[in-house]
Amino acid sequence: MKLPRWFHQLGSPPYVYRLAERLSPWLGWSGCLLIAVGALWGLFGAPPDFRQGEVYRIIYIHPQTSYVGMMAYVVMAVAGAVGFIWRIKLAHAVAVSAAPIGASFVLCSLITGAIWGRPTWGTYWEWGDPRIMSQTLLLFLFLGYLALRASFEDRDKADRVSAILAVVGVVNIPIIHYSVEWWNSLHQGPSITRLDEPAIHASMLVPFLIMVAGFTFFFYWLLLNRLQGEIVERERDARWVQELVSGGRP
Amino acid sequence: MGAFRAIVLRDLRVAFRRWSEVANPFVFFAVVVALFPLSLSPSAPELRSIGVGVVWIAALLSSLLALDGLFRNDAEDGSLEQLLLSPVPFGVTVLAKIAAHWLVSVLPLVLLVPLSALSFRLPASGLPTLAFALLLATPSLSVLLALGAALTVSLKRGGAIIGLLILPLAAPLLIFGTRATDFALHGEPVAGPLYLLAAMAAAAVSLGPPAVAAALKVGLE
Amino acid sequence: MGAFRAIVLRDLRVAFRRWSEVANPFVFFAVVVALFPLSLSPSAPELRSIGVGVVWIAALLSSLLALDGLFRNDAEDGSLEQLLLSPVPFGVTVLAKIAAHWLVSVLPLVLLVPLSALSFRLPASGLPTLAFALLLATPSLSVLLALGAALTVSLKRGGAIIGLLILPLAAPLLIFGTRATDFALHGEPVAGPLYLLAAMAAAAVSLGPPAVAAALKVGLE
Amino acid sequence: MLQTSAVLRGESLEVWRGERCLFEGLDFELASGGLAVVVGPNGAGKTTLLRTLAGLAPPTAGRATWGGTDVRSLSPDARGQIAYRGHLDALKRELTVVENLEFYRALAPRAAPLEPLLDELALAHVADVRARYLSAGQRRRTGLAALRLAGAKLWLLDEPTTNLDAAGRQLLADWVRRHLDEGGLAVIATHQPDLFAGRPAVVIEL
Amino acid sequence: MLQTSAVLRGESLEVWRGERCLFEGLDFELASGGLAVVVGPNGAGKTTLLRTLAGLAPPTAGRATWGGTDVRSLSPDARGQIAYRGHLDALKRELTVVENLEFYRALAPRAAPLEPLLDELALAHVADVRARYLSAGQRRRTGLAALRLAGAKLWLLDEPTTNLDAAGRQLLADWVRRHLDEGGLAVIATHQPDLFAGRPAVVIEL
Ligand code: HEM
Ligand SMILES: Nc1ncnc2c1ncn2[C@@H]1O[C@H](COP(=O)(O)OP(=O)(O)OP(=O)(O)O)[C@@H](O)[C@H]1O
Ligand SMILES: Nc1ncnc2c1ncn2[C@@H]1O[C@H](COP(=O)(O)OP(=O)(O)OP(=O)(O)O)[C@@H](O)[C@H]1O
Ligand SMILES: [Mg+2]
Ligand SMILES: [Mg+2]
Repeated sequence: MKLPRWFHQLGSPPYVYRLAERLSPWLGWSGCLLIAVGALWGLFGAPPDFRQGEVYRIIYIHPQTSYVGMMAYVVMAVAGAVGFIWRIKLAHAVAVSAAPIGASFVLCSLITGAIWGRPTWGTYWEWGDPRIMSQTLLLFLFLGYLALRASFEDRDKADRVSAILAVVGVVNIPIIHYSVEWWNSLHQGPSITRLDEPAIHASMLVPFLIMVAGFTFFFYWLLLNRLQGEIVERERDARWVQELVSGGRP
Repeated sequence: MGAFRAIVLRDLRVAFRRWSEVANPFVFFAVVVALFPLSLSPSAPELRSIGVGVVWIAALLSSLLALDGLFRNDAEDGSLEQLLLSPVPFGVTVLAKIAAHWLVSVLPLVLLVPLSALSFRLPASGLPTLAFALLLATPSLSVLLALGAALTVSLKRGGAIIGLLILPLAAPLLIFGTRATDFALHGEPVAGPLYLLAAMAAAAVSLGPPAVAAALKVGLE
Repeated sequence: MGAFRAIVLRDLRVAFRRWSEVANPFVFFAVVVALFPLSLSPSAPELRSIGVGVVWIAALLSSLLALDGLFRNDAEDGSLEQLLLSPVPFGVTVLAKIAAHWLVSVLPLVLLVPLSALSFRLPASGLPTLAFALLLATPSLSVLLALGAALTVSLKRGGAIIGLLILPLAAPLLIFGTRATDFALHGEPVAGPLYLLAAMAAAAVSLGPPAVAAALKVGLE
Repeated sequence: MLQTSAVLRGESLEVWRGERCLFEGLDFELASGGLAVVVGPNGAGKTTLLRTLAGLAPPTAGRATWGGTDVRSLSPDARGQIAYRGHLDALKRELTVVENLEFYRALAPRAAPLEPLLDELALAHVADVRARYLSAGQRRRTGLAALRLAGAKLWLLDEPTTNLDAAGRQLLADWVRRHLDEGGLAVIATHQPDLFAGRPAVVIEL
Repeated sequence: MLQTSAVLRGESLEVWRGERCLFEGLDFELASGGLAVVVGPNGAGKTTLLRTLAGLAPPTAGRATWGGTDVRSLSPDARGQIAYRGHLDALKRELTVVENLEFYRALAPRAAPLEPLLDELALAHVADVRARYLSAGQRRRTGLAALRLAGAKLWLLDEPTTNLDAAGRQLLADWVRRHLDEGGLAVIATHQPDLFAGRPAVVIEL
């Protein structure tokens, strides 16, 4: 299969390392900025919800963490697939870096959700609620992925085996998303991610979306940082890394 | 096709020669299903409402028990290498082994359904659906478990980690299966979830083997 | 005693080759527990009523999962012969291996009791009893299963058959265990069943190992 | 070259294990009727090399080709031309000798008849004994029977003489000679190269 | 006789397997410093005999005694004087070479130090590699190290040269010689008896 040049460039560790080095500050700062703006706007700018009052403002944290958690899994799976098919070690590096971050975001989603559940559903946790369960299983998938990696000592093997698991696990993502429609869940249906016009007022929607963007940038910032570490770890014998640690530029 | 038959037959033979291990999962299933009611303060309606779920989980877990030797035995005595090198497409081999595993250690569970119904006082009306749903769900389950076994084939006994990897993926099966059965018990139409299970089975059986084969190849290196 | 420690440590090492693997039983248990509510129509009282049973089944399951390799691995790689021929009394060896199995497969569950109780909304009052009952019942369970494993290691048909009967023998343990916990949950006196469990444990741990050792010797011939 | 279909070639093969390089820049070519003997101390990499040639493990660098195509991506029937026998006997301990061999016959494209083989290998009297009860040498002999059944063109044998008695070793040597005379190829890793000293051979020293 | 403590005796040993009698009326006596070489074609019963002498399997008739007492009913420390190494290496694949050997040291009554052994066996560079990654010969060498660690008086070795390279076989032969010189006993089943031809030996032909 013929691949474009940039694709091969993306296979070269030093190139990607430098790329990451250049991108990550932009991502980091813009992410923080967006989050700050979105948070302030959401907490003070946006009007209180006529039903939930002030509690609803968790909507500026919870969905975002949830989205990003799911996105992180997709990133991991896609990277894994690319690495497996074209035997690109770097893709595997991306997948590995994404896993713990994604897990943490999913955890945040669970926690914020639980906190939100107390006032709205009258319970922190509801076993058997499909949305909660499917999201929890997503967390388990991340953990399983990490556990599987941990039990191989040959990294190359670990890469390719865990990639297969990641790809298969993708089926869970649509289940999470549609769980609220397929089963009668306590969780409300899609109010923002709806194809027709969103069921929430613009004054709430804008900060919501700002937060989404902010969290997404934030995620990729973390990803790039971990990726850099992972690359150095994997290439520690390579000359450019030696130069790097000895102060030189790759 | 001849190879497919040969592999299935071989695995069946091996299984029946070491049947004491093969039988263990069923004993586990029986014990769970028989004992569970005892662990409750018995009251028929409640029993019934949880019975379905327990049967499904017992089925899931006991097939997990049956699984460990699926590929590891062949890997350790070297015959998996030979299968990989043989002119038979490896996907076919994998499918054959999964089929054998399903025949030996999953299919019989369906036969134990009446027993379970008995111990949970399920109305007879639900049984056919329960059995049918199990029939539809278990192939996908076998494929999933096979995947877990393949992922861990180069490790020591898989056991817990396989469960850790696969049970999350198996959850949908569990959900739809129990729903179908619940519907049946309450006389509602069951077509919906059953179709879903069938679809999953089709997907698993068609997409699964290549993934399993890939995992095994990596594992054998 | 040095030998005892050496054997236990070795088996633990094999089970948890890497420290990360120590986490597996816990996560696995969490997954299993998570499955139950998934398969039930959720409502608090029911959950509570099954919670106890679930914990006990999880205990049984994970012992069975860890059990698979208990003696067969050693028998197949020849190290069981070496242990049998070593100056260490074989009964001690067996006891050490059983102890290791218990540490690997059951202890984690006891530590997880609070979690499971939480997820099933069991009243805190029941927890100590649940944990205590598990601590009392599971050693006997391990011994029983070890006996089953030893018998199935034997190449002789008879052994295999008896091996099958072992699992059902575990039933009384589970029953008394759940009893005790139920009593505790309903504030009734729990001494009775607990004493019974303790007695069984004493009997199993004292009488079990010689039996297991004998079975293994026959199996290795 | 002519008839590339039956040529095994190693092209600057290199394999690392752990931190150690087992071999690198390994080039060789084996044509129809050719024999290669792999020698070297324990842990030198003989088994690894054979597994690489069989396509079981990818080399760190370089490639091995059979009939011009990489051994990792052979067509099914091209794979059918290669037979690999390693340290393991690949027998199901629960099955009898005959059951085991019948299985491998079912997998082979053009299978040879069984009985004469069993007689030749002095396995006839244990034909219906389960593999688990066989002696080490009998197990090895059964493995060799499976090798013959595969009717492959290229034999990759890893210490085939292990556990064999004098007669068995002699028989094996004869087989190899005949196989080569019939235009077959053989790569043999062994600690007793003299057994195959009979004819010119590529010696791969690791 | 004097010092019966170190005498291995087979008294009209007879063993049946399946329908076949592997050997019967087998009598022999081995005193301190004595070597017995067991030879015979594949499936003759060498392994069975060694397992019988080790007390792992009961003979159909007759009995084997060590220091006058039946090998099936030895006291623990009498058992500690006997070391058996069969076709299997008795290594845990998940454990490293050192971990495996340390374990066997912990079982042995009077254990020898480890490092010199590893050097002698050329295992030092794989000391921390898991047994599953070892080459066949390295595994066998580790098994031999365990044999030495046991510090036993009677060695029962079943084809100890399997998978060993020339150097390894030589080393083993030296070990046996030294062991015998130090008053030890050895019963060795092998297909290469010439390796131990150095000294007078009871040859048990099966
Ligand atoms: C532990 C409990 C909870 C979990 C695991 C959870 C999980 C999720 C997930 C995975 C999403 C993303 C859905 C998708 O992308 O399709 C989401 C979105 C959302 N959640 Fe939750 N949630 C929980 C509790 C709550 C509660 C209590 C509320 C408020 C009553 C809530 C309100 C929302 C809203 C408004 C969204 C955005 C809906 C949309 O996608 O348009 N969640 N939650
Ligand atoms: N993960 C690993 N870490 C370190 N060393 C390894 C690893 N895997 C394999 N090795 C080494 O690679 C070598 C494998 O060699 P191989 O099995 O091919 O030897 P061989 O030539 O077949 O030896 P033998 O004659 O004993 O069969 C061994 O030295 C082994 O120690
Ligand atoms: N259950 C059984 N039924 C039939 N034959 C059996 C049975 N168990 C063992 N045998 C036979 O007993 C013999 C065992 O011999 P043993 O393993 O001692 O041979 P050996 O001399 O060690 O051979 P090798 O040199 O190959 O190791 C074999 O011929 C085997 O076929
Ligand atoms: Mg080798
Ligand atoms: Mg033998």
